[in-house]
Amino acid sequence: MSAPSLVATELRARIRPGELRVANVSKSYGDAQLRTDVVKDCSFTLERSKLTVMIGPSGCGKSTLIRLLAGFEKPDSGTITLNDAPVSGPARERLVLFQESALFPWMSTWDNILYGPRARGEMNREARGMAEFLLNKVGLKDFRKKYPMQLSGGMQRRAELARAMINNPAVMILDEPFRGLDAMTKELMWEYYSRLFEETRRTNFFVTTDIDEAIFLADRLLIMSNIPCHVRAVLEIDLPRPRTLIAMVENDRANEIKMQALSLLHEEAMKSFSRGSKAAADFVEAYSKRVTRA
Amino acid sequence: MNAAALQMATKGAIRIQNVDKIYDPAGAAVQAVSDCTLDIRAGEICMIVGPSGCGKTTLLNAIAGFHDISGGAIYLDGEMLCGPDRPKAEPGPDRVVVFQNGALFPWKTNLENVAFGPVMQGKLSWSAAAEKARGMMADAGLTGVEHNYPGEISSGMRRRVEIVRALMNDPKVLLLDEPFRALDSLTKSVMHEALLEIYYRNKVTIFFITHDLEEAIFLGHRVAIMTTRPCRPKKILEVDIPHPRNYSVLTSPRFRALMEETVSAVHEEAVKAFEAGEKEM
Amino acid sequence: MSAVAETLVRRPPKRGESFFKNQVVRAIISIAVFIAFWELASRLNWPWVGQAPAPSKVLDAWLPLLNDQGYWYSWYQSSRRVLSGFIAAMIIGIPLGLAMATSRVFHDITFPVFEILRPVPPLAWVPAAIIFWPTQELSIGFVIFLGAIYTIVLNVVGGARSIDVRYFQAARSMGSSSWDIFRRIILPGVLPSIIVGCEVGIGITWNVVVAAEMISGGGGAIQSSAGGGLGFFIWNSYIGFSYPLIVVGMISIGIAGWISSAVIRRLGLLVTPWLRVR
Amino acid sequence: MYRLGRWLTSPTPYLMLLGFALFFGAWYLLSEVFKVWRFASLPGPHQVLVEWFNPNPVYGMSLYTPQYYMHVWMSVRRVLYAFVISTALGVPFGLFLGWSRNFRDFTFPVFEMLRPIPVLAWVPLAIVMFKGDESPVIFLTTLASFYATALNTMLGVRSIDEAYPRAAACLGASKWQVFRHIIIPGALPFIFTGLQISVGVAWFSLVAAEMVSGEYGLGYLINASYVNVQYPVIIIGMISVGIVGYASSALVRLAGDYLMQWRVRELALGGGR
Repeated sequence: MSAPSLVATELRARIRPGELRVANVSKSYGDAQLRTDVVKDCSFTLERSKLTVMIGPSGCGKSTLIRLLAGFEKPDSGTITLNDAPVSGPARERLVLFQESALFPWMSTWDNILYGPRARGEMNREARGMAEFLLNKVGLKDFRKKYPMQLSGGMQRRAELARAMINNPAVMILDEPFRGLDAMTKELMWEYYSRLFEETRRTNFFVTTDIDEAIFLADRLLIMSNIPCHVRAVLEIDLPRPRTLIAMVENDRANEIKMQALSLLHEEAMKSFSRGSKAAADFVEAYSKRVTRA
Repeated sequence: MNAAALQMATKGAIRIQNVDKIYDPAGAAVQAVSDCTLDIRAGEICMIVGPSGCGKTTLLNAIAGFHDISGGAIYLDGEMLCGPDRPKAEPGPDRVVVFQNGALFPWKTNLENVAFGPVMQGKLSWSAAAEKARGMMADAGLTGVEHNYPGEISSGMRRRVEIVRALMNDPKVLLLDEPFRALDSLTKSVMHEALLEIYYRNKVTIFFITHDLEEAIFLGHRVAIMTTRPCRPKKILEVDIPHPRNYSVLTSPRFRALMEETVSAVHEEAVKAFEAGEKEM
Repeated sequence: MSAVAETLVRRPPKRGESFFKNQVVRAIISIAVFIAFWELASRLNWPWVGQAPAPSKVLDAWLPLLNDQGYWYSWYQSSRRVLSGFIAAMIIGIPLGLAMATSRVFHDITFPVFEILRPVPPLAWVPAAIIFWPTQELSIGFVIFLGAIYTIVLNVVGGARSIDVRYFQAARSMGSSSWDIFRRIILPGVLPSIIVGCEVGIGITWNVVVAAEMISGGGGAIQSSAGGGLGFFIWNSYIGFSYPLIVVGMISIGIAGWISSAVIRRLGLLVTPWLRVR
Repeated sequence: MYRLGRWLTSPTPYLMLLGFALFFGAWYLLSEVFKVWRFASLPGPHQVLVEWFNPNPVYGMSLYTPQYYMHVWMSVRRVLYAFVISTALGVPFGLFLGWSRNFRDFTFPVFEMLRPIPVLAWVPLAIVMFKGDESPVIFLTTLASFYATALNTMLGVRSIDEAYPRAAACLGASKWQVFRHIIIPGALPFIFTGLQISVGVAWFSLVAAEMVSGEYGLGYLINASYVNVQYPVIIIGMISVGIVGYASSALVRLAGDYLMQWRVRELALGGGR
């Protein structure tokens, strides 16, 4: 088994961060009179080696966009290209981490991590060395034989990250992965995940409804309109890395960006509020109280 | 709510004295709470913060009377709830619990839920209780959903109905077990505002368990930081920001200083739990 | 740590007064009371329950049977029929259920026919089975097969449907071929439901085998006495007016049924270790 | 209406018809046209339908003859009796099984000891215990339904989230008020699952019981028409049992939806919580 450091440099050398471009993509569901446009000519670019975060009110079509990027569904119009090659179906280049864990409950952590190589018939000593390295990296060394049910929420997420990284995807897509965790574990995962990103510099696309999470993690912040969703604004987050919780709390620039993003989100929520969506109603009420008092 | 107003509120003082709790599932004795002593003043919002699975909920269940304690005693306004000779307290409308995943009865309409307490205790007739319930629901901004079922309204509104249901019994203490955990962060801020408004109107003591430090400091008069399992108070933080509070507090320097102090205090405990892979109890 | 030691002492002693709270003791008491009541009722010849032979008589009738060849032969006959019908139902039912779950078109064609046949109780098929199948054994086997097939297919289809779509998406993204997905996602995902289906199915087959054997012994549709088996044993005892043997037969089938369910549950836990470690 | 429209445009109904056509077509060809192997002795669908809808049927049993309805009514009546008795006994018994540990500890062992005994093994004993031919059949059908109802009601009570009775206790409800306002409504969804199973099991046992010892009823009809070599009537009997069985469980489902409005509206909203 090659020494861990060797594997680390070898792993990092093989990373090919991809650039994913979305050009006026639209997608709608239902037929004839009940047709609802979920995504309407939406364009943005996931720049290479950047952590792009997408934030928008809940129910605005973010998950649909994720399914389009991952290749589970086809857009009605517009194109999605990865390094200028059109995206056809699900593939190892674009791997998704879902909101609820998708670890296979009937496989041990070790078998889960090695699922990709084994499925593609690339099961060899090198893949096992890689899995060993990643298992230590995510701190689950002595949980190798455990089933997902025996791991805590935070540990399941880390195991899933390892399962994705072993396939060396060009783009990592995460759909509100830390939503189910309690506030404390969530903040620890923010720190852990951004350190992991800084080490691998792989292109990451992170979707959330939590403004603090978005600002803590993002290089670029896409603020989405309400349904049908398209990019409303792009904010560059020029905060220094590596980022820590304590540093973020008293960083003025961070609070400034937070207020800017909130006002954009508020406008979007007002539109859908007039159209009577439950989630938006809660958001508008919360926001109006916060802004009027601040 | 300055200090004078606090004295004015006479009921709802909880005294927790060297309480221990030992579970013994299949013989493996697990110590959830060890020698925990904590005094909660009448009419105060006391936040209980600590890593997941450290026994906070066990403490709440003991006060509410859902299960017994293995040692020590708990008093409410001087009167013993549970102690050496009576290990299990009697659940009652003076200490109402709001549960983490909600416990509105899905088969009763919101109005029937809110009016449930007084009607069950025979204090009010159905029509009188319904009248009072409509009034209290209006105050909490819940007009129009009285005849819906809990399954038909948003999670934020469900939370408010549950709190109003608790307050219908004018309890001495509200026991909240991470009530806003399942909400996304912006709905959470709605609930903070709503809870404070209700608190200012009803002067009830609040025993609030949470993981969210910002929530703890923003709402609490005092924040008790608990150790990992077995839980006992490690540090008590006085939040000397005057009430009534609003969101401008979040950016004030005093708030940030308190936040920093709490984060570092809790951090060691959380990392210990994170490393040990504590599965949530 | 003295606090902990001190509290341990004060905890109520385990043995002492909680003896009667212990579940096993209470179970023994309740069964003993039931048997005593049955004995009393039968002795005093009360209506209904009293008419059934007293447990003491049943025991007396049972003991000599234990080394009687014929008695164990009927166990063998019934179990052979149950197993053959049940295994046939598994061999055909599981693939049928999986095919229905995986291919939409196959489901839309076969499931409606399956649904209109399901309300017809398996035993209503006995006469038709006798007409159709050449031998006695095949007819009973077919009816037992019918008894189990519905539960197995429904559980397989339900189980496959309940597998979270995220697992398929994750597997496909990591480069799994559809055969790979079938083998490593669908099969393990459906396994717990298959086991539930088998447990319920085997219970029904015992019900069916008893009736089929009784009908064969009872001068009903199935004439010849090729019956044998516990159902026939019970019916024979009834015709021979040896009522205690009826109860012996009933309890024997109860035990046989209980053993087969327990075996399937044990096999199930063996095959699904991830459920065991809850 | 919208869902019906969408259903008609999608391929499902046509595939369903194809499925039926294949099944009945094969049966018809094998039995009546080519008379293949053993199928020859079985009456074909055409023969059965002709007999069933024939004003004066060859074997005296069709939709127009009173005896047919008499058999159907006898079976339905027995299932009705069994269903009412098993529900009246099974639901309360199941509620107490789930609700009080003491009651469960003393009664559940006997219940579990008797459950593995196949219901149809009780036939001879039932005849011995209950003189006459009507009561043994009803006893058997009731016993079958009773197991299903009691067990599912107990599961229903056990499935209630622990927070609900605790919340009610906090709000000052007494033990009996918790039982009435929380345990019963909370267990209702499982109770109705149990009732649906119990109707199915009732028909399952009734037919067998009637075949062995009944005087009238569809089970008896099916068996007797075999003995008297009136084969088409066997199939008519089977189809009738199927239809009546399906109708009775559909009725139970409707009653369930009516009684549990809150679930219907919550499911319509896509799961509520």
